[in-house]
Amino acid sequence: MAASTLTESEKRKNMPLEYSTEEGDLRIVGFWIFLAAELVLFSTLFATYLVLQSHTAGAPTAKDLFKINPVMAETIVLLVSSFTCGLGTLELRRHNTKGLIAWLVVTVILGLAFIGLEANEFYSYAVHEGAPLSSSAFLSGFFILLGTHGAHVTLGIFWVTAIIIQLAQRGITAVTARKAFMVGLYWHFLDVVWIFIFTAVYLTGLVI
Amino acid sequence: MQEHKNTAVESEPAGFPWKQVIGLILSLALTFLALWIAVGLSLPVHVTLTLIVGLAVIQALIQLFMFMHVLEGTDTSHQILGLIFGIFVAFAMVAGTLWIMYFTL
Amino acid sequence: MKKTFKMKVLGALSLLLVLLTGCSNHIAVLNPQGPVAREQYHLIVWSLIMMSLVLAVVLIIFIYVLVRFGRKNSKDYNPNDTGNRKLEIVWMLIPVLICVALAVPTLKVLFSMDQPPKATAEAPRNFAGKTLTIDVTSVQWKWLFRYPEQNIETVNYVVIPKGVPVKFRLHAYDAMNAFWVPELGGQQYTMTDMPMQLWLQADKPGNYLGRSSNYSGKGFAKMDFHVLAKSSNDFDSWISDIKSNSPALTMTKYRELLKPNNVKPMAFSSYPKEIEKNLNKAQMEGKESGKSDSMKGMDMSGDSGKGGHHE
Amino acid sequence: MENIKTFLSHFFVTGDPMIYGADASIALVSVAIVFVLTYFKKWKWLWREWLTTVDHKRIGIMYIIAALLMLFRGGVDALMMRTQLALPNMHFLNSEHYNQVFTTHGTIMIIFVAMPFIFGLMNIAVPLQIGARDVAFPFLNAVSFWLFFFGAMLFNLSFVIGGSPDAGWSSYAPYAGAELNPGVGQNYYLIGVQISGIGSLATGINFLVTIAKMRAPGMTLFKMPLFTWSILITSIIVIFAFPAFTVALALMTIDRLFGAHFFTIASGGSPMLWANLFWFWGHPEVYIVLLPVFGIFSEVIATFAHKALFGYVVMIWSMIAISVLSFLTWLHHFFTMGNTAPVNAFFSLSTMLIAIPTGVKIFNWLFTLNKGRIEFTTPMLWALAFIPNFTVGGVTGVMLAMAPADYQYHNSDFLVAHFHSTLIAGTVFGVFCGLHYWWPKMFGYLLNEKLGKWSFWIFMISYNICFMPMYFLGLMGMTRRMYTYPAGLGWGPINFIITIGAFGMGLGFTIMAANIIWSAIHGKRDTTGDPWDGRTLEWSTSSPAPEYNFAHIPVVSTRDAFEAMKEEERKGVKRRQLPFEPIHMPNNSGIPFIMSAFFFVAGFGFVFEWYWMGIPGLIGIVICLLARSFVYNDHHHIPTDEIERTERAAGRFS
Ligand code: HEA
Ligand code: HEA
Ligand code: CUA
Ligand SMILES: [Cu+2]
Repeated sequence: MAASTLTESEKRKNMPLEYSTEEGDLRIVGFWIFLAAELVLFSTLFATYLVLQSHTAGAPTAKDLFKINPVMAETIVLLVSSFTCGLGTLELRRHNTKGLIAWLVVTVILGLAFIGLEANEFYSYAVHEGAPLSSSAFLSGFFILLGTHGAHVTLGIFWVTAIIIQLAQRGITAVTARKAFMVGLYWHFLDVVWIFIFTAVYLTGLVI
Repeated sequence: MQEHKNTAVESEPAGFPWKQVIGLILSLALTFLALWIAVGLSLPVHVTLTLIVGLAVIQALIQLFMFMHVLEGTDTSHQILGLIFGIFVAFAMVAGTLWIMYFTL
Repeated sequence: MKKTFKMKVLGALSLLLVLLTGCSNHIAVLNPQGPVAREQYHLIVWSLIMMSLVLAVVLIIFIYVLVRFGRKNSKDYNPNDTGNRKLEIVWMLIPVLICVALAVPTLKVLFSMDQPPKATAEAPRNFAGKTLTIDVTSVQWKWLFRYPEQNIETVNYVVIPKGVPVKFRLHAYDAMNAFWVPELGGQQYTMTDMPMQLWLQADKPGNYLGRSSNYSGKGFAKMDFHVLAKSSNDFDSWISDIKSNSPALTMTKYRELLKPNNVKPMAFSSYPKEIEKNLNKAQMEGKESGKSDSMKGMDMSGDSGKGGHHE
Repeated sequence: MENIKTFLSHFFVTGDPMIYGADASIALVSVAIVFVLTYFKKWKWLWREWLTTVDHKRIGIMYIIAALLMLFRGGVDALMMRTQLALPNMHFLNSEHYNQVFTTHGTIMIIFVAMPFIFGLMNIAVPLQIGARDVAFPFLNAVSFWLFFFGAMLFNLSFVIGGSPDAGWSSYAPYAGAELNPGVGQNYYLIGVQISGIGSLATGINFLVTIAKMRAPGMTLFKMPLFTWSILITSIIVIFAFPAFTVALALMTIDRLFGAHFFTIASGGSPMLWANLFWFWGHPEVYIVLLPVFGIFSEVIATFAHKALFGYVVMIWSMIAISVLSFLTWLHHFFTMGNTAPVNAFFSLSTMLIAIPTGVKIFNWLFTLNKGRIEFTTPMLWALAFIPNFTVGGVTGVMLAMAPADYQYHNSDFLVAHFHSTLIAGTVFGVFCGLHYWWPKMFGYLLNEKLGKWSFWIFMISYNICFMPMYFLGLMGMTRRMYTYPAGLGWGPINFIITIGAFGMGLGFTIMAANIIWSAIHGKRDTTGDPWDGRTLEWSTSSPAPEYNFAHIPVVSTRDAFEAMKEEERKGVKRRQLPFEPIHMPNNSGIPFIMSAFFFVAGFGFVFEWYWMGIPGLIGIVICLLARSFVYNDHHHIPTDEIERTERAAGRFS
């Protein structure tokens, strides 16, 4: 940590493109810190959910609602999208604009599929099973925890799209490389959050 | 701006993306393993919970190291210390809240 | 400069003296009237002594350095005096010791609060077990007291026998409040999702002022009540007096009590049993869309023993 | 017609002369501002130089102006409360009004005074102290400021439109929920605070990265000035505490607007969960507003004792310890919510532990003074007064930390006295100290010392008159948030003394305001850039600092870098005059202002549940974000001849 800026700027010269400018370097660090803050944000939602999990107030419970197949579908789609996004970063490192754009497009499509599946799941709970967010504390916790994650994914889709456009316009430059790298971090982070949702919400919901 | 020698970062070789593929396979495998432990086996509840939470943590580490390049940067201590503090606070939040809210009367 | 600081210290001290002597009987917390309050009082006095010590040390060093080094041309000016491991360890260790000195009695009192205080009087004839249980419900902005064993109900005042540990079971109908009778002991919240208990006991007959200490809206400031401690005989005759002279609490009257307002003290010779069933849960009419099994893993029944706070 | 009339009488708060007064004064002030700006043709200037600026020094100044205005509003609230409580059974404010006033007082003082004041000072000083040209993300910095500003405006609007929140600054469920508290007041609280909270989180990230990555060459972590250290640590607390608050506020908003059941009485909601989440942020928050002033005091005490800080390294480690511990004590705010004894025991002990690192700091300050050459300037007076006065607040905090004793103090005026002793003797003394200290760096002239000392003495003595008796009031059984109390309990005389003290503080503050105005006209110019014989780099550049801060980035080799440079100069080492190079600076941008204005519009819409207004507001925000994403040339270069001209004008180039 004690490195001075002079040596940092020297270090930068040997780094991948996204780190090559001071601005890029700063932003990537800043983004990591942002993700650490998001970690606390989601942990608050998890704590809330876990406290309210049993407060079902006579409305349907986790056991009543959750079905394993759609959940596995969502999980696999998201895991694969994290993989394709990782391939995008790889192409970025190889300075292959076309490859990067292609993988990002695949990622967006998988993201949309995930959102579609989740929306379908929400719809079936809220409408078919008659268990919307206002029916109990448990359902409030469920919809808001998953909804926050879903909203993040949705935002991520917009963001990736904006970056795809910029990559198409400008190719891989220090700035677009940084943006593509950062959106990749974001996407993988959402995957991590989902893993914990899968575990703490669905699997425990099925067990307990 | 074509060639960049990476010294601080492991270089990304041309050819088959082994690292990414292994990451994917591992995460899928762990997911199904967790599912099997939770639904397929009928272990005592606290054992199940410990196991599946452990698996989730491993998966998170896979994402972090295989996809997120957490060990990269001009000075990686920033993001690593940041993450460690974040994990500490997140843990205080979840464990503390559960402790408080489940032990009251 | 230095004079003003000294004056300030003197002024504060004399103010303290005036306050302590002038109205000590008004300082409810320092005037404990029961074993629970007394235990807390001892803890408070102990902490006051320790804290005065800390403050005195800080003030003495403070005044010393200002007097000594506040002059234009002090000879002992030494810009190289920028650290001293030994000293720093000293002022790390002494606070540690003070914290230990505070923590030990704190934990002792804390864990003892879980037990009922020792009864100091003969149990009145009318109830067994030498303790009395009273259900307290806070309603915006009044206090309902229900005697499950005596089957009477009072509003905004409560009568207890002196020398007998009283278990107050705390409930809330709507907002969160806190039940506080400083002369008898510290407070506890009343909450809708969580019944709790508070043990209190009065040594002597007397009239102790209690109030809600947690803000709950418009009428909060006037949400006070009186605790009347009576000797066993007086307590018994008070019960029979209520039984024979007060009206019964009807469901209609009860619903009226649940409306948010301030009311005068009241007493009722009996209450409808159905009130008891819903004691531990919120009863917001028309707002509840189903029954809640509340927090799993917690015993919410209020008097089943295990895991209680003020057991 | 009738409909419109009822709508308007609900929309505008009516029926209270005080509020009509506020309406009228807001209208008058607005008209006056518009008139002045138009008359002097200043609109363009305002937009170009201030509303779109990304310069950390200007943003800092705007933060401080806003904080001072909010302090005035919060102070007027305080005086209104104190007037009502001066005597038993007063009829100055009714219950509803009093409840709104303490809620807005507490919220404004913590969120819209203490935080922005500190953010302002750190914006001014941190980049200068580390020898940087700006913060890491200047654009984001502007976004933070405008989010704070519009959040505060939204919150303050509640006073005249729709009604103020009245559930206290801690806003406990279920009272703050829709069941018991319908109406828009609470929505204002939730959304106004949320908007400014997002800005705070961004500020935390911004300063963490700035300090971590942008220090001048040679300035290793353990050569940083202590104020910078305190901001580094504060930033970490901000980053990790605010997300919990963001969530808590959002959940309660969802409860109120969309019928969820997080904190409700019905359907399994848990009001206690609110307390838990709120204090998870709320406790770290008090250190967010305290650690920076620890930093300020460290700078000021070292400067005016003319000695390097005693125990520099320990000072830092104690702050780090405080930051870790601050996340482990939150339950001490609800010891009396029926936790089991082990839970209370844990949090009792973790809270007491904080006394140890804090004590270490107190003694290190005292020993910095020891063997020093103490100079009693106005900033130094504030710093000195902090030591004994804050210790009182701190040790009463330790008393509160003893759980079974807290059963007797909780929510009483003893608690109110404790937190004013820490917030005023700590935070307020600290920001006043910093204000006087860095004022010349901000504006190029000094505040008048005589007026400064008068305001100090009056404020400090009145503070003691106001808050020392309040401890006794608490022990006498008076609780907080009571709009009135009966006679005959012995509370009357003490309350009266307290009120006198409160007005005394108002007088002290008024003198300070007068000082600012007087000094703007007559104040002594600071031509050297180093009016106090400072020790850190901010004093090495001119006052006020040029846009680019330093013509040459300084190279650092020791702690107290500027002191060392001066020492070398005294020894006759001559500095080479290096040639100037063009400086790379960020462009101004209107997006932060516009985007935050959209936040305001969206927030206002959601307060009234007018989705036709809220949703377009949100879309506006997204459009601003996208627009920003497509901006590519956001930097410009300052050419060398311009630098040369600026430096020559400041007398630093010949
Ligand atoms: C800047 C703000 C600030 C600061 C610095 C503090 C500092 C501390 N506070 Fe305070 N506190 C508040 C602001 C602050 N507080 C607010 C706003 C509330 C109420 C909110 C509300 O309900 O609305 C509150 C409430 C509050 C409570 C809850 C009480 C209740 O609701 O019943 C408690 C309980 O433990 C507490 C404890 C402490 C402690 C132990 C410290 C410690 O950090 C103090 C440490 C300092 C010292 C101890 C002095 C110096 C040390 C020495 C000289 C060494 C030797 C000393 C010893 C060994 C004792 N505070
Ligand atoms: C940084 C935080 C901060 C600051 C600086 C203050 C400053 C003051 N506070 Fe504040 N206070 C809080 C934070 C703060 N407070 C909080 C968090 C609460 C809890 C709220 C809640 O319960 O939800 C609270 C609650 C609170 C109460 C308790 C209300 C109740 O529970 O019933 C009281 C009562 O006396 C009070 C008084 C004061 C006074 C007299 C000042 C004085 O220091 C103010 C001095 C400043 C001025 C007076 C400036 C104005 C100047 C003028 C108007 C000039 C003109 C005037 C004259 C010439 C006389 N405060
Ligand atoms: Cu915790 Cu009920
Ligand atoms: Cu606290």
